Amino acid sequence: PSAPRWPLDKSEYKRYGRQLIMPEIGLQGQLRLKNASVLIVGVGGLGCPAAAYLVGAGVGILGLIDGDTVEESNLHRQILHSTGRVGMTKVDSARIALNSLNPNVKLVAHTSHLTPESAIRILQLYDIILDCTDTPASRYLISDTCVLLGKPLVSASALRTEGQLMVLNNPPLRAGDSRGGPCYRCVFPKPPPPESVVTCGDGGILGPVVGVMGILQALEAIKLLTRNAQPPLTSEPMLAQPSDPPSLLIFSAYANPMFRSIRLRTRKPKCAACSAQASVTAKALESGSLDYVQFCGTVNPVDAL
Amino acid sequence: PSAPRWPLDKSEYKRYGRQLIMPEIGLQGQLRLKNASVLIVGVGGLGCPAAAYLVGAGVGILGLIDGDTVEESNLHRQILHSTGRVGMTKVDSARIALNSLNPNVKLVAHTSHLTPESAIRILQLYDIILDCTDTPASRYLISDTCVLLGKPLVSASALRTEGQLMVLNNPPLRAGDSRGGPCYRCVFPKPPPPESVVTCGDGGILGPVVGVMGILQALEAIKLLTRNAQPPLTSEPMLAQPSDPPSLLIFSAYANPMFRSIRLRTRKPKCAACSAQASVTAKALESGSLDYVQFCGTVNPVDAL
Amino acid sequence: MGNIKFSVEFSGGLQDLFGQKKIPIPSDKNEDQIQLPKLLPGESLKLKHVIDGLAAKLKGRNAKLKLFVQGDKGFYEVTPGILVLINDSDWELEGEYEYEIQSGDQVLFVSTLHGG
Amino acid sequence: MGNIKFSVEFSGGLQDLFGQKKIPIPSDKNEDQIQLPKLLPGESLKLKHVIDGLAAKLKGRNAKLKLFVQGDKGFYEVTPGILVLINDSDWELEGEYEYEIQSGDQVLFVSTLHGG
Ligand SMILES: [Zn+2]
Ligand SMILES: [Zn+2]
Repeated sequence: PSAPRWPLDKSEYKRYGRQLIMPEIGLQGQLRLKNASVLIVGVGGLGCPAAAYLVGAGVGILGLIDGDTVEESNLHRQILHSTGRVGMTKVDSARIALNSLNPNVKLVAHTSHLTPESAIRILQLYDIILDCTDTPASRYLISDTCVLLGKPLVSASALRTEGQLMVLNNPPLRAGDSRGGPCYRCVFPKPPPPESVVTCGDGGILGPVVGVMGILQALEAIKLLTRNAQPPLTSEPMLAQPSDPPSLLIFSAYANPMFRSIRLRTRKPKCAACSAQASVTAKALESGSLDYVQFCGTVNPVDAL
Repeated sequence: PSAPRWPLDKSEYKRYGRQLIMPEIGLQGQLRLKNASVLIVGVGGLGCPAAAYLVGAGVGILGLIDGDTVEESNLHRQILHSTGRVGMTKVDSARIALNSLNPNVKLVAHTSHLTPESAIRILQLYDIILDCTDTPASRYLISDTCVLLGKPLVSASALRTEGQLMVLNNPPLRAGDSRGGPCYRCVFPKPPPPESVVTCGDGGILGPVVGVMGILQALEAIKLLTRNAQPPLTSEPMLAQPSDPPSLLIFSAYANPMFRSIRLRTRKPKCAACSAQASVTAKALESGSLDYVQFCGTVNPVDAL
Repeated sequence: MGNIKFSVEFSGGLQDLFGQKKIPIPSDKNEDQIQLPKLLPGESLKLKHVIDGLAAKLKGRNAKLKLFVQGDKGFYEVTPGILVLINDSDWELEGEYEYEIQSGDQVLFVSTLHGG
Repeated sequence: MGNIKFSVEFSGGLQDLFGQKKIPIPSDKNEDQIQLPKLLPGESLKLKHVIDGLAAKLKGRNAKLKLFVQGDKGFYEVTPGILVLINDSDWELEGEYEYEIQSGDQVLFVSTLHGG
């Protein structure tokens, strides 16, 4: 979005006052948030808290993608939903909660799972993407699409008592530019063997573990959107300041210390998605010739791409 | 609470299934949660997410203390409240949200601020206390009362882009027992000069920062309540396993790494609250002779003890 | 192997494979000992030797072994989806299999998580 | 002070007092240099000297100075509400003011936060 020229209205100063007064946000940062659109893919244990804090902070547009409906077994960790809304689509349930928290945010519903055919069309509408999904196939699809579209990706995952967080494709430079941030394929060139993939349904998940990871995704998105908000706006806000070096945050609820930061590699020179010799192209994606489910293999049918 | 003997009902297996199947919780851990009562002091930026995840996890009784009403400037971070409930007491607003998330949890409302006169009477009803308040005076009062009552205390705070978390009085042994965990006075024997105390109103606060700290409080409470849930229950669940060494978790949203764990001291041999020569007694507290507001001094009137 | 002391840690579910989060090498416990090659004077211990030693502990339990290492091109390759970190840095920054273990090193194997 | 190199860090709002989060000592930048006493051979640099040096940088700005140190009993005392950490441990475990700075040490001053 281009640089905004209008100030906030009075109720916005009131609502956002506590973050506006911080030098890290300021009026320019708040306007950046207001003019930003963020997409949350997966409105589950990660997506619920991520959405709540992004809506609280006043992003202009929040997109929500999920094809599932609310189940009772979701409620211990998916705090936007409620017992009375079991059976409703997760997207609609979340919209009710988010709209009552902050009616100023425009919520956009996408009530089916992301597919290779729909990914570019949907993701291109947003400035930043949050991967809050729960299968390897969806993680590769989202990352590939973010690289093709030049969008930064905030990716998190959680299982049992552990969580992981990465900011990928940041800065989101074109494929082949080694100054761009690594993508999911740079870090994990090959998918894990399907028998090693444990879902939250199989392995279990502690609510606050996935909750912490989801909130940290909202935080990283806010940091990305408000970077350089204090200096005069430039036409390339994502590039004006050097990005943090790529890192992986590992959370382990029963370890001591609980958090650990790992330095990650830069872009992989032969990455299939973000290198000069990338084989993942928009055409291949939209034609359906990239079969992510087959690429990742299946033991059980993948139920949440 | 004594060891439970009845199992869960069918809908509870469904609702809590994803945490029940983990060895860290298990059926015994879920029963521990169901038989536990937790008090949240302060239903603001910390208390909202802490309450949501404790209610999601299925604690039996959740107490909520706060004397404030919901304001629009709270909503960017206090995600249990809503625009339509501005003006309602925070406790009542939170009860509506929490009850719709999980109607199985008994919610107990305390709609006035904690005072030295009421502290023992209220805190003694609960197994674990979460300090989610925002002034030094309330932090000393809550810690002193936890020491007097032998309750573990999960204390967090946040300001601007930073947060801090400590589990205090853990294990909660009687004053003078050096094997007990340190209390707030052990770590901070003297209150800070009032002019150094910055509130979220003055200094600002980023929503996800306080959100992360609040969720981590819920996590620490769940860990404490379900400790030793796998071995046979004993009459002293809090003591059966060695506690983690006392530590302070420091979160700084714009630092790299964002999290840092610090080893804290053990109990202070001359602590005014938890040592053999403690001057803080139940009698002094209930008679009102301990003036926490005066002890901490004031620049502006303290508006949220 | 001289006096090299280092540690191997597991996260993201791999701790279940080896029964614990952290193994000091050499270990106090006999059952945690891993087999490392006898080195000639001047020869150095490499990360691939450590991986071989860890894999040997999973021998006979093929389903588990495959979750840690795969293939057999002279030496094992770490299963896709596992990040290897040396002193909190991605091993791609450090030389991967050929990295020479130093005393005090912390080697961490993290399995990527997919839940959400 | 010989070849001792260490760092001083600030958190919890104290970074605003000194204008930055981390000061290496000795520093590359002139304006970040802190005054440390000339030590005799065999004499060691103590944490109290570092605190004096940091306090000296706030001289003349009394309101700020009081947020960092108070009193005047021969040397400054750190203002209540500030935790001092040496290599991620509470300084009460390490000898407080009399702690002898070692090369590589990280000294962290954390102001306690009260917001919620
Ligand atoms: Zn790549
Ligand atoms: Zn004490």
